[in-house]
Amino acid sequence: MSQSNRIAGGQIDRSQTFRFTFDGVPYQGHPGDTLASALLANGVRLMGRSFKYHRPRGPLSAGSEEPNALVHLRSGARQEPNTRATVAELFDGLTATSQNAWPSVKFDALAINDRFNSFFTAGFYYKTFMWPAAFWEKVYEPIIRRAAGLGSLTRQEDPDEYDKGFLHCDLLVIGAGPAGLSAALTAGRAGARVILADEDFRMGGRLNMETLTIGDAAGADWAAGVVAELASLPNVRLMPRTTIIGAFDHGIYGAVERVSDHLATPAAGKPRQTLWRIYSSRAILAAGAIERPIAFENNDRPGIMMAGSLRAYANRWGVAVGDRVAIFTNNEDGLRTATDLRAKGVDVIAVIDARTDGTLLPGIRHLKGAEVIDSSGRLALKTITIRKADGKTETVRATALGVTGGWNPNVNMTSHHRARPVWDEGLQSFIPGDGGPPGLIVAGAAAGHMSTHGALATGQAQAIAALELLGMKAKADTLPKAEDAPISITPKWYVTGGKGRSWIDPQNDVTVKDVKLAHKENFSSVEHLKRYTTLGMATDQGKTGNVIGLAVMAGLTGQTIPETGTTIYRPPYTPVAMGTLAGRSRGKDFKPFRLTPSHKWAEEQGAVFVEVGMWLRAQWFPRPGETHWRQSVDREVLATRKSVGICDVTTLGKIDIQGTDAGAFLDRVYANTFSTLAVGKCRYGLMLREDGMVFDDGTTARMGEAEYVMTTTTANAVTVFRHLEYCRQVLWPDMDVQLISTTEAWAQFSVAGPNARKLLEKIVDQDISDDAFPYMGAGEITIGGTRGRLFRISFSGELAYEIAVPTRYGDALIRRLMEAGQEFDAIVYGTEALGVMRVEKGHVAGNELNGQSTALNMGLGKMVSKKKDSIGMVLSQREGMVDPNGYRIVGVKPVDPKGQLTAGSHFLEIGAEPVMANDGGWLTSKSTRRIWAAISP
Amino acid sequence: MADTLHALTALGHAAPETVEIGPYRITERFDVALASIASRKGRDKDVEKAAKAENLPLPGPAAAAEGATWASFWVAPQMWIVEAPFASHEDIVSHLKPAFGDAASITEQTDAWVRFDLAAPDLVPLMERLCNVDFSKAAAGFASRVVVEHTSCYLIKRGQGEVTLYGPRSSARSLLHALETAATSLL
Amino acid sequence: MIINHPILGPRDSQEFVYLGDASLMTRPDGMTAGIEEFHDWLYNRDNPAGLHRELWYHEQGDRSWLVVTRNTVTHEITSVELARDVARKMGRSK
Amino acid sequence: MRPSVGQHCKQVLNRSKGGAGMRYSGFRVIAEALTGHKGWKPVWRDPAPQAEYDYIVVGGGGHGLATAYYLAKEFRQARIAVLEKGYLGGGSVGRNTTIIRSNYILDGNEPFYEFSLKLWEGLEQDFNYNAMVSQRGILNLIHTDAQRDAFVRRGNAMMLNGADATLLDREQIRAMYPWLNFDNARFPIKGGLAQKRGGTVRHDAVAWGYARGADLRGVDLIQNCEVTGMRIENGRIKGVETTRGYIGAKKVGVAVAGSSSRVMAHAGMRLPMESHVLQAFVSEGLKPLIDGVMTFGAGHFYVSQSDKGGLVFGGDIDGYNSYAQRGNLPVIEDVAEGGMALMPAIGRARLLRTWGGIMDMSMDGSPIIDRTHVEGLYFNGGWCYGGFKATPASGWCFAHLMAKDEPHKTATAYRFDRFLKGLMIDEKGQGAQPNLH
Repeated sequence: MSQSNRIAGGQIDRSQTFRFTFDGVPYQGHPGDTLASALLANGVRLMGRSFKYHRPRGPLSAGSEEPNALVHLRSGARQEPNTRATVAELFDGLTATSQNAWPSVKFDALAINDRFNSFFTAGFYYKTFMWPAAFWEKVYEPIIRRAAGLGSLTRQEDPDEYDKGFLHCDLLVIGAGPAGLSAALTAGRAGARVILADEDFRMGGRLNMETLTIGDAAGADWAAGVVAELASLPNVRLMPRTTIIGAFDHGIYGAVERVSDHLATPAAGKPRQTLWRIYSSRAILAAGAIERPIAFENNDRPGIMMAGSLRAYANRWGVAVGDRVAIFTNNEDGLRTATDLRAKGVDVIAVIDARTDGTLLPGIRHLKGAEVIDSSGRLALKTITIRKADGKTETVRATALGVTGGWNPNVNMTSHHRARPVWDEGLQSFIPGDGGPPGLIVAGAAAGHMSTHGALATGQAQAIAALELLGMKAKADTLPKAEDAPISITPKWYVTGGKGRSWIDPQNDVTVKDVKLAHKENFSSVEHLKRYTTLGMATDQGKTGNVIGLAVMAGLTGQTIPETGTTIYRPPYTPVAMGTLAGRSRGKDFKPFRLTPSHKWAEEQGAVFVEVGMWLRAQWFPRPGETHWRQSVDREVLATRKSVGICDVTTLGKIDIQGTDAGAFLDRVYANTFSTLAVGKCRYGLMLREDGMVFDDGTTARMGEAEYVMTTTTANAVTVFRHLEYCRQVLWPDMDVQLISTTEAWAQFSVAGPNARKLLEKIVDQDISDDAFPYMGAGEITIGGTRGRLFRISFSGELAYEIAVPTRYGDALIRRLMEAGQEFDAIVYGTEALGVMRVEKGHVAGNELNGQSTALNMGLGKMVSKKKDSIGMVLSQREGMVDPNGYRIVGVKPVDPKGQLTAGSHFLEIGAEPVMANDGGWLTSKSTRRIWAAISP
Repeated sequence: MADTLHALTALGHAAPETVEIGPYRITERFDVALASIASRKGRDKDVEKAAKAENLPLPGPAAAAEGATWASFWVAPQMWIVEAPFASHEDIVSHLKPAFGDAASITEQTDAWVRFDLAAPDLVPLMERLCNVDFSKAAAGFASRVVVEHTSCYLIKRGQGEVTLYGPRSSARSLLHALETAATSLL
Repeated sequence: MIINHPILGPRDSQEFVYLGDASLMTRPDGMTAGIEEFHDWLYNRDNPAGLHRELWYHEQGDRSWLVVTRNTVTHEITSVELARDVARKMGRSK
Repeated sequence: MRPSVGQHCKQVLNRSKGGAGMRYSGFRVIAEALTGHKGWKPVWRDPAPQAEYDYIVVGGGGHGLATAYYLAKEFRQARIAVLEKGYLGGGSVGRNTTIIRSNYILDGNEPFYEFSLKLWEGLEQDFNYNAMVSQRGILNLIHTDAQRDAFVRRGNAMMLNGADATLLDREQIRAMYPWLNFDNARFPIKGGLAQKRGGTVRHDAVAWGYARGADLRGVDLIQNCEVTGMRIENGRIKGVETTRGYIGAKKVGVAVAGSSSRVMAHAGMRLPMESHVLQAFVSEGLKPLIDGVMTFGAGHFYVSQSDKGGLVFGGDIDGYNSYAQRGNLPVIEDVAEGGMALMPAIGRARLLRTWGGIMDMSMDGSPIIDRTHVEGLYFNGGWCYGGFKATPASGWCFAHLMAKDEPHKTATAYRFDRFLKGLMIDEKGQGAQPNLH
């Protein structure tokens, strides 16, 4: 059967045919189709199953508010669960499969749940499955979890790329229906920088789905004309296939552009989707309105859909959903569907009109004061039962039923800052209230102006108003003629009487009965109603059904709908792929790499690298024959102790501190004193946080009267710099101190071991004998004429230096050092050996500098000078922090060196019961021969 | 005296690289010496005078300026980074110190940064994807700190089709990778 | 959020690092003030629901510390000043 | 501490004052189903406030309701009211990511959270409500050696406090979740610390279960009743001014989380606390993918999967003071980046909804359960974003403090004056900066 339900007309390109499959069955469609329109054109109404009762489901709508027609789009690693067929753009070769059904969507075993629906009422699970306690995890929950969810992920890595970007504009127009087009045109012609975004792949909104005329053109053609003019304006950016997902603070909007979703696969290098952050001075929400149903028994069968959608499928896509169509309406708009369908030759068997007033449609069976009370058809609609004004019921054959209970202005985004919409009695709908996102104004149906003229007029007016606030003048061109029909609606939320179930939230299977039960159990506040029944928590977030639930609850409590209140919409407007939100920050690109100056050389040596923050550092350098890291590390340690070892320590933070107050400044930020440090010398410094805990440590050298170079730990380089800026700008704003980071400017190597000096003497041009360059000396030197710096400091050995050159010479320097070191069997060592040696030398590092230790804990209490004010000095003296019984970080030698201890081990007396009361402290870090531990006395 | 040390570019080669992707050209620059100049407290006037004498431009906030030998861009209140030809000014601080004396704090920055010059007929689409700057609206000579794929850079707009990007030297490869990926996505 | 930097104009708050209540600027003098005074200064907060003066650091920018006056209920920002200027106005010096 | 089911049934039936009392069971559900669900009663009454109570608990969130429940049930107190400015369970208990665990490292914390976990284990039978306490385990991933050292120390501390902890290596984790990013990670997974008794709980049901249990025991749960002032005479609390009039009380306990500073200001107190927004996220419903709870150790991302199939996940707080109950895009992106770095297979899963809650971020990341300078006025807060798991113990310990005027043995460290004395309980070692905890 090929497109049995395709009828004339529509905005599809019949000259081209797309082939696609659903559940393995091949079908045909055309460019311009959605998956839903193409399936309906092929007579397929059943597309999925509901969440709880596994009831058959077909499209309820023709848009992104769709709760029912959810499928797996594509297959393999690109399988996309819960994809709304109503917005999935058809492409040649598309494959889709139904979800939440086994073995098949036509016969679904779990439909058994539907038989037992009277047990599975709202919140039934809160009242049972409690005995015996252990059974929840073991028995009940596994069963529930197996049934959980709708679509599934394949667990394969998403092969597509995602991109991100930033856009800036004067005016963002959200939605390209008549109101949005009118607004964009007005602002565009005025020269404003405009972005017009619409989630659809064809701009025009409802104009593409109606037979309305604007001026003397068909609505769709008028829209196409406006889009063409906007495209010609350099100051206007058109963004079709782009959903504004959220209104965030200060005019920042999130937008998802579906760059490649209409293709089988993205072109090479191209993203599947792009997340745009749009910075707009003003924004106009022209998102239109969303039609809502009327609940009646068994109103959830495939073939029953919104009347406006039935019309849309006929007008835009040339599809007659059924051959015998009925309409159930409580408002004038429902009649349009009947008229349009009949004009297209579709057999409209009846219009069931809940209203008693108004004129009758000529030539159509138009039943006033009537309602649909039931339907039949296992997998799709077969008959509907009508209760006429006189109370008599009649069952008629129908393959499609269009239902409309009126239209809800699409206020979604106006509540993203948690403003609540307000009730409009005339519309019988919520419209935007105050307190919406600042700078966002609303136009057209989204604001409750439901006619085409109202849309055009308010779109233009709001654009003029928005630009005026930006100091721009836009002029009001005369508007083309368009329908301006008044609203005629009689409130009708659900059909009363009968014992069956009337669906409100068709995806989560929330029915009128569930709302009644919630009320009975006093879950009457809207928030309790939502949370207890799961109303509006499905993938459509209740865009169509929520208001009916509120109306039912209002009826039960005797309150009005506005008194009953409403839950609010939260971002995103429609669900967003995780990949899109992550962009390029995944895999190895999750965070950038920082490479040390000796990285290239280390790679050549076959070094094993380790992540240290964003840095990659050599952890150890395996030599041929070494099979275990311990062998390499032990060799590196022993060789360094015996002769000389070299290590790249560039990652340590370096901060250049200059100014006439530099010394006084250091006295304030360090617990110990630096103003007394002689030029050409360096000193170990201890830095506290204001709460008295140890913040950081390192050596700082005085290079000149007013010039210091501070060293920080690798981990704290950024936070220390931030802290110093805070001190100089905020705490002591008149101190003459200037700061700049030089971490990356210098390649720095530690040269440690008894032969360190001998080695350096070979390459340094100056005299660095003990007298010329004593312990803790610091100064400028040259290496073969290249400027460098030498510091005689050590964290890891007896005689040790740190030597630095401009980073570009770092690679050459390590090669020079290794070459010169050959006669001393110099080795290079990595972070692991560095750690071993610093522990054995008795220096604290990361594991001890954990932000929980005081200077006293570390045995450095005496370093905190009381003679001067310094950050953290006062609060470091609190009783709990000077407690002599507090733990101490001490070096420990195991009695039995063969005994293996891991860092993090706690100490217990031999034979003592393993409880906290007997805790003797823990091992903070370990070396191969000696450990560093926190001991409670 | 041992012979001099040989330099390596931030990307780890003896000579700088140029990458061409469609209309986009990304050029690593290795021939520029950099230093920061921060005026000492209350010495703004002296710094201004010294700069004039050196014919070294010190532009206002968010701006870059170019002179005969010297160019510079603003990085913070009373602080600039100055650019000079590396060949003649490798020891850039020794050139600046005599001119500014104790009126300014001067620090060598040459190797703290990797410099990429981006060129294309129109860089707007690329910049939209790289950083949060209203590039098309910015005037030539606009200079700003920006973040490119988690990497903190300085951006200088030389013209609609010409941009200088200074990024942390240690992240040179990651930064280039980000630039290449963005450019490729625009082909 | 967007912070209107007094020197650089509107900048995305992503470029900034947040510290907290601007009352932290009134650090007592460690040579005269004792533990009690330091404790109250460092630990206790008004934490208002409404206007809040707070410290932001333009780390991915010009490294200025700013005092931002922001409504903690609406997130509206009504004033932005250089913290150094504010500190001097408060009489802080060396 | 954990009454047997039988013993508890009696309590419910005997001590039921609410009148709404009815016992839930599978049989009841079936019986009701067969008779058209006509018999269900309101889960709680809507009483008007009385003139005076012995105990007023301010705050109808998880902690407040649990406090009232245990005051009535365990400490046999009466004339208790809970005052809630909005609807019951509308605060963090109704908007968190539902995780329970007791994997803390410091002595001041671990015994308390282990006490809480033990209460979770008997909770549903205790209050006869299925809150779906599900101990499917929590796994903290390790990405660096330093992290491993810290987690080993933590795991040992947990075991010394009677909690369970298991150190897993990379391959053991690969066996659990082979589809995580093992082969192309920027920060490779090196192992993990698991607590098998950790897991998740249906958050709303916790509030409703405690509310129902408290109501059954005669506690007045008063909604839409905001405290606007406190009547304090010569250093003693007399009662509270509310939007529904003055209500007298012998003792008042405040458990209002993010609103702590606002409410305690009525007693002239400034708290060591800031209110920050934390966002939480849920994906569209998916077939089972993740069994337990998992946290990424190299970024801000933690995740579990609900019994409905949604991935429930979160990350870091936005980082600025806020009472707005909504956040901004950067954190949403940051969390998604962490998620994709760890689980490249969720790229095509869709984020369905984001929301925000107000976190009472304390100065050391740990809570306060203490008396105040006002006699009869007690405070419970500073839970940061970890309050949900603490709900039962917090309620129990606060009830203990209010009823006996002395702290429960597992909550002795949660004092106001720990900052003055330098006895902070700083799990993260971040110091006096709330947004870093």
